Amino acid sequence: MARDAKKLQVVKPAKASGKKASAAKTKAEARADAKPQVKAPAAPAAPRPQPVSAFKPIITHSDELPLDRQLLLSMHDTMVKARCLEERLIAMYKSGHGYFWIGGPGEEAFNVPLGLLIKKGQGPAFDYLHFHYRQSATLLAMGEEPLGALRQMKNTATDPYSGGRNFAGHFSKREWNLCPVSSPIEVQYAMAPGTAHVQKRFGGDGITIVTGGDAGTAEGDFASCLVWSSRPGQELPVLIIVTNNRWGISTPYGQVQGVERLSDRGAAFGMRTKTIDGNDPISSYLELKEAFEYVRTERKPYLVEANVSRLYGHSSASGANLTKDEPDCIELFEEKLDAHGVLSRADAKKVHERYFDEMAELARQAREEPLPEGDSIWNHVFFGEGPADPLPRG
Amino acid sequence: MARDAKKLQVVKPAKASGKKASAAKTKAEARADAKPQVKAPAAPAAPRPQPVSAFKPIITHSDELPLDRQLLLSMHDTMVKARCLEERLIAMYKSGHGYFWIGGPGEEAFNVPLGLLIKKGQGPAFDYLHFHYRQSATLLAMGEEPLGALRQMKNTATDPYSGGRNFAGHFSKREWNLCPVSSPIEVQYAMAPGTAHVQKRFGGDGITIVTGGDAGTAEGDFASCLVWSSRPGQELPVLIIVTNNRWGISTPYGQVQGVERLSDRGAAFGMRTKTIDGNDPISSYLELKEAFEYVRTERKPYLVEANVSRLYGHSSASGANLTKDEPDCIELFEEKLDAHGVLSRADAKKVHERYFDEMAELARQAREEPLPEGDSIWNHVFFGEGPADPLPRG
Amino acid sequence: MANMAQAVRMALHYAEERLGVTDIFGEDVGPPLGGVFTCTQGLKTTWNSPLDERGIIGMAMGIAMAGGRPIAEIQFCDYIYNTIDLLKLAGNTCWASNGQWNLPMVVMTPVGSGIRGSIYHSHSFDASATHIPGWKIVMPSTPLDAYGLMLAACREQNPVMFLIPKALMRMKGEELIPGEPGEDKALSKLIDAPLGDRSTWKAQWPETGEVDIAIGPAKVVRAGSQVTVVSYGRTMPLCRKAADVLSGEGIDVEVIDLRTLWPYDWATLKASIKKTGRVLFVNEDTEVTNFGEHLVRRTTDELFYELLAPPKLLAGKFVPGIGLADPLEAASVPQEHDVLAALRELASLAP
Amino acid sequence: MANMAQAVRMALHYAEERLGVTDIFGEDVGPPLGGVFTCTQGLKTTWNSPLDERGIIGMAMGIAMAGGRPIAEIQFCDYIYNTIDLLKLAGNTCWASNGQWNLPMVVMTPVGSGIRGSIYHSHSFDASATHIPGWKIVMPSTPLDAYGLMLAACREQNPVMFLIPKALMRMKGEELIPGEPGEDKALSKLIDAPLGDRSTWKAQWPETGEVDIAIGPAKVVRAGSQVTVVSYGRTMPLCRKAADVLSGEGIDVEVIDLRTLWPYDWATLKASIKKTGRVLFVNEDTEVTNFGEHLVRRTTDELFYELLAPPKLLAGKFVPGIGLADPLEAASVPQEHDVLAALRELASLAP
Ligand SMILES: Cc1ncc(C[n+]2csc(CCOP(=O)(O)OP(=O)(O)O)c2C)c(N)n1
Ligand SMILES: Cc1ncc(C[n+]2csc(CCOP(=O)(O)OP(=O)(O)O)c2C)c(N)n1
Ligand SMILES: [Mg+2]
Ligand SMILES: [Mg+2]
Repeated sequence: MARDAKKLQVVKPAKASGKKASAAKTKAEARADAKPQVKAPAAPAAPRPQPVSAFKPIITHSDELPLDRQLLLSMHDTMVKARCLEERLIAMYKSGHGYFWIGGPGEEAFNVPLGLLIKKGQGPAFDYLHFHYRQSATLLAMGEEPLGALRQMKNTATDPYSGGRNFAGHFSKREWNLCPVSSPIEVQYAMAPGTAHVQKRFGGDGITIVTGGDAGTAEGDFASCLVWSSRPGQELPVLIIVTNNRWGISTPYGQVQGVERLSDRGAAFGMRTKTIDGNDPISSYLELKEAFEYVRTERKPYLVEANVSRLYGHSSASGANLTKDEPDCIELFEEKLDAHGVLSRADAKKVHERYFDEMAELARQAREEPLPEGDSIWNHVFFGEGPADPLPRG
Repeated sequence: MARDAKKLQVVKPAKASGKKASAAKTKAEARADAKPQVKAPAAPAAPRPQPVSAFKPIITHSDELPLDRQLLLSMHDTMVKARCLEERLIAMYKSGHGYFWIGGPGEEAFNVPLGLLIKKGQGPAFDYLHFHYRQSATLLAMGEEPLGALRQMKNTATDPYSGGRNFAGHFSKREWNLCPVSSPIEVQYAMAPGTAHVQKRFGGDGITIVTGGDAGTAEGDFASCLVWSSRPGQELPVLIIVTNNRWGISTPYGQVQGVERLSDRGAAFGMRTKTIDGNDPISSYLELKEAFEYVRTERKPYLVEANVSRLYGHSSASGANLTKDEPDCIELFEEKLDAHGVLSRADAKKVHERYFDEMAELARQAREEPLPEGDSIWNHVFFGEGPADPLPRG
Repeated sequence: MANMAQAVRMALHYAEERLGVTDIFGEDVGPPLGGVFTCTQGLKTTWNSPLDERGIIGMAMGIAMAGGRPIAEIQFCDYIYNTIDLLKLAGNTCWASNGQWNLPMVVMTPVGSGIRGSIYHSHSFDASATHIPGWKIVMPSTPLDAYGLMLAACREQNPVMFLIPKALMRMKGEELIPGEPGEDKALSKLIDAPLGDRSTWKAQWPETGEVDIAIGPAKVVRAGSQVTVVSYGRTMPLCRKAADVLSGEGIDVEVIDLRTLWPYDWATLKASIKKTGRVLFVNEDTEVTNFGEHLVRRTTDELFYELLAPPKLLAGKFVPGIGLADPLEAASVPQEHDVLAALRELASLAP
Repeated sequence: MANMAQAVRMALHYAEERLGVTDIFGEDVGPPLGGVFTCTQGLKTTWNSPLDERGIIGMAMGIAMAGGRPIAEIQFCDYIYNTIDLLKLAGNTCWASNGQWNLPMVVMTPVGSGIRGSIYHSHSFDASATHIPGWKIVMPSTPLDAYGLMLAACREQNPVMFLIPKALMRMKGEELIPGEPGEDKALSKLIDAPLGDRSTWKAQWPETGEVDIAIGPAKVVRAGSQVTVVSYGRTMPLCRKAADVLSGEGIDVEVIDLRTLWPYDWATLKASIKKTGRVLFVNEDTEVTNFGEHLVRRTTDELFYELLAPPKLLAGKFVPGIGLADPLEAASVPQEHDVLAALRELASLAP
């Protein structure tokens, strides 16, 4: 995580703010900066956890923001980058350069801090990731190049996640323990205890992170995850996340579920739970940090519900048009950064412009790349075996 | 329910105690008796229910028992009757007059009160029953004849529940809204909201009752039942019951589930919940009565966990032998009835002897009856259509 | 002319009004969306369910047990596979209770490829469904059949699986549904929900009537003498087109739309195969343990000595999914040229 | 000689010790019971899971993703039907990720009738399993094959479905597993958990070795020249017995144990059918959309002109369940007399 934060600080914020000082930082200084000074009290290790967060929410209107300036800038930078990527994907869809869009515009304030806190790598020593389809911002925060997402949108053979086989936003990257994002809702919650089980036995501080939406918690798999993560003496190091945008396609959350706070679902299982403000990257970062530290060190589950926005509707199936009815976490954050003299409106605008151009250019590149061949359907039916049609063709 | 209680009082206790006085009761008197004088305070209609019962547990060691004498006697009578039935089924299995046994010896103190409180009949005006395979005592308390269970054990064509097709304890009786007991664990929790949904629209005071074991709550269907029963404005009149014997076949509850009190699973859904002593028929009756009244009148769900014993192991697969490690609710009850001068040891013994003989006689009858014919497999593939093999036989 | 989505909608309206349908529900089935394919817009008894397919099927079973008449939608059949145990239970409840209980319920779900749905919006369900006893299974390929079969399904005493080919959802019919206005725009004005705010919108239902379409009978879509092709769903129109093309080549193909997969109309198939001596079965489900293989088996069982050529199956390739990129989908499930090639070869085989 | 439960147990022990198996789990799989059929008694890595089949399959997938080697048991295949979506996902994970991820996991589950299991302890799973791409599917009919196929499954890079015929669980083999003591009681003393308290019991594992049994090859159990019968699982011994009876009647039957259902050994089947010109496929799954129908289709596809009689399938009747009463079970799934009758008829058909 330090590695990522450093990378982000040395490179992007320098570009973003254009300030020599920060650009000139030595690696050592940068690394130091990477450790944010948390102003809020650490979570008490309550014996029997309460359904509500024991962690006091950050008062973000205090004069001094509780996170390091470089981290704030890098988070803003990545949030904007992710937004520009998603908006480019939507533009590609609307101009016929892709068949279907689904993604995470509106969740950047939560997804970027999440990505920064992930221990990236392959194998049980690192974090296993069972994501859903709205997390391009998390991948970018982990250091992923945006080109792959654009290629997947155009379903080219070069799509690094599925080779043109799967929908946009369906990432998969084994070198980072990023398990394939599945279209079926909630199945990732049934698999997550499995990777966490191996990590529990392996030791170390690698954990499993699983994410999904609010509507999906109605599936039994969400409950299965709670059951399997909390077996007595076998509690698993899994960070169970629900991003609550209060929608399931066209269905308002309150119309179909009577659970006031989804994080309460964990209480009966004796696990630590909290509901946080996913529209505020600062509070998200600090709340997630506390949860990550608990799961990494205690090797026990933690259920975090994050309230987020859905800014372009459910998917291209519902038009993928910007809504003004929901708070835009980037607008809110820029307001705050400006008010606290961290980043001016003008400089923020530059960040948007830069990434707009960058994504447009990358999209042009992706659009030119070839599609997979029909015969390639026989590739990877079985791992470690060559392509083969099992039945002869007349 | 009054009808059943009356029946039980006028007939069985009279037989049981042999007291002229009670035997001579008029129907009117009997009906009056049927309404037990509840000594405990009624449940407060708390706006937001707590996970734990708001209903004070009955102090059963008080001098006066909080239920009408005739009701106590009739409950005891049916509990013994049910035990004798189950023990006869086991005897049949062990002597080769059946292939598989599973049933409810040890749950009589809970299952009999449950049966007495059910509103018996066909259609949404009456209670719908989604039971599991340990509830012969509930059926007997509802007034069912024991012969059917013995026939099912011998898988005779006369088996009224499945015509010799299904295992013992797999009851089904449409005239009483008793849905077929299914071997697959927990699916009844997925169906129960459906009958309750119709009843909610129908009005009246008919409710849905669903029962299952503790281990089964790990299945997603248990969570589905909680979700579907508590939709805002669509809360359903369903009494959700878990009989917790702390076993799933050979697996101790505490080894695989971290939920301290299973009733807590309902808390997040804003439903009323409690855990009760299923080994005490008096407390079971009063706790269930409160829950039934709440669901009937409020038309909202109630989750009740009852702690019960498993006296003959899981099933014939595990030997079906009596264990001394778990409390026997009938022994405990008879101690209490004797101590309070309601029923002497000697009279209790007579009840056991009478039902022992009765069940032995009925078993002899069932054993002689013919099995279904092979050709009958084609009956009832489709409702309302004659038997037909869809494929011609060479 | 109504398209299939509109036809289903009109049938559901008729069923609400006259056949006692009490609940039409599923994910996003109620207002404002009225279903991801608009099949349930403007109806009286629709409601949005939690996102829980097991809960949806369980709810339908419970409603049916309590005397209601539910129509449950699984948004895409790709998401029905965690409910197979419940579907099996629905199919054996009458049998297991020795005839006591029946479940008059309809499960409708969009199936198949053809909308660039990638791995999880392209599944077929006919193979899995036909392996579950106790269900009646229908799959229309025209709006009129969809209308008629839905009415029949809503009168049925047993569980009915109503499979809707996604690719044909927007295809207009050639035959009028009795009562529908002949002119497209007119129908759309009446029963298609407007874009934007729908809070005050109400559908204006045309007075549609009964049709003579039952669960069971197949339909000879085109009479022919040399080769029989039997299909259903998305591949049905491909077979018709292919037959037209081949008639130009002097190959006379009889085209049969099975419509009901179970219990299916063997008499009509048998008569046709006896006549032509050559049969091709076409569907798009993956081809191993495929319902078309049952039909091939039935054919060899009963007509082996009358066949002029081996009975053939053209179905989806046995791959784990249908890829998003066009070349992948085209290579995975039957296209018109595949049907043409298969029929040409079958016609050319010497007895 | 070991019975099948003991053979599986010895294979799992070998796999724990030498093939890197990390977790053998499922309902009642761990101590004290060691599985409802005793297949997992005395092993090192067994544990009891919550009663949640979806959780079990999900856990296995996760363990495999993280580099473990899980063997998950579904207590009876009758209870696997709410996990089909997960099984499909396991089967398409490699394909959907374009070859990045593989899931080396084994799911083992008892299948079939023959223990008076009534409606929910008699299901077959071969038809459903063979319709799921991305899995290898095996089904032994002898203890030695069970031992060898389990070793092969534990070396496999892809998901393997290991189907164990319940009815054969206690049947002793005719061939020794290398290293097992020849004398029954001896083996039982070593590896069968005692009745009563098992808290201090430890299995004494014999040093069993490798066998030359791979996923794929079928086995010609009995050479014959006039009729080919292909089967697997419970019905396999019935076919062997029938062949012996028929040899007395001058009918020479070749008996093939398929053993691996996917990918199956077509070469061996093809050679036999070419030789005899007559083939009967026997399994006990319900016969509509049945894997045997795929084999019939494959046969007509490739060998139509070499057949002397129609390829036949003998399978379970298409009824919603297998009833408890003996006459019901006997009428529902193939018995020895059914196999005899089917073979006699097939042999008698004039070309
Ligand atoms: C098992 C399953 N059922 C249905 C769908 C169709 N579907 C895709 S997204 C979605 C809504 C998901 O809502 P939520 O879980 O809140 O996540 P969100 O999209 O709001 O982030 C539905 C119903 C699916 N993909 N998988
Ligand atoms: C879905 C399913 N999985 C597994 C089984 C096998 N099985 C039968 S009873 C049982 C244990 C049930 O335990 P619990 O739910 O606590 O009920 P109890 O028998 O203890 O009353 C199991 C695993 C089953 N019948 N259904
Ligand atoms: Mg949502
Ligand atoms: Mg239990």
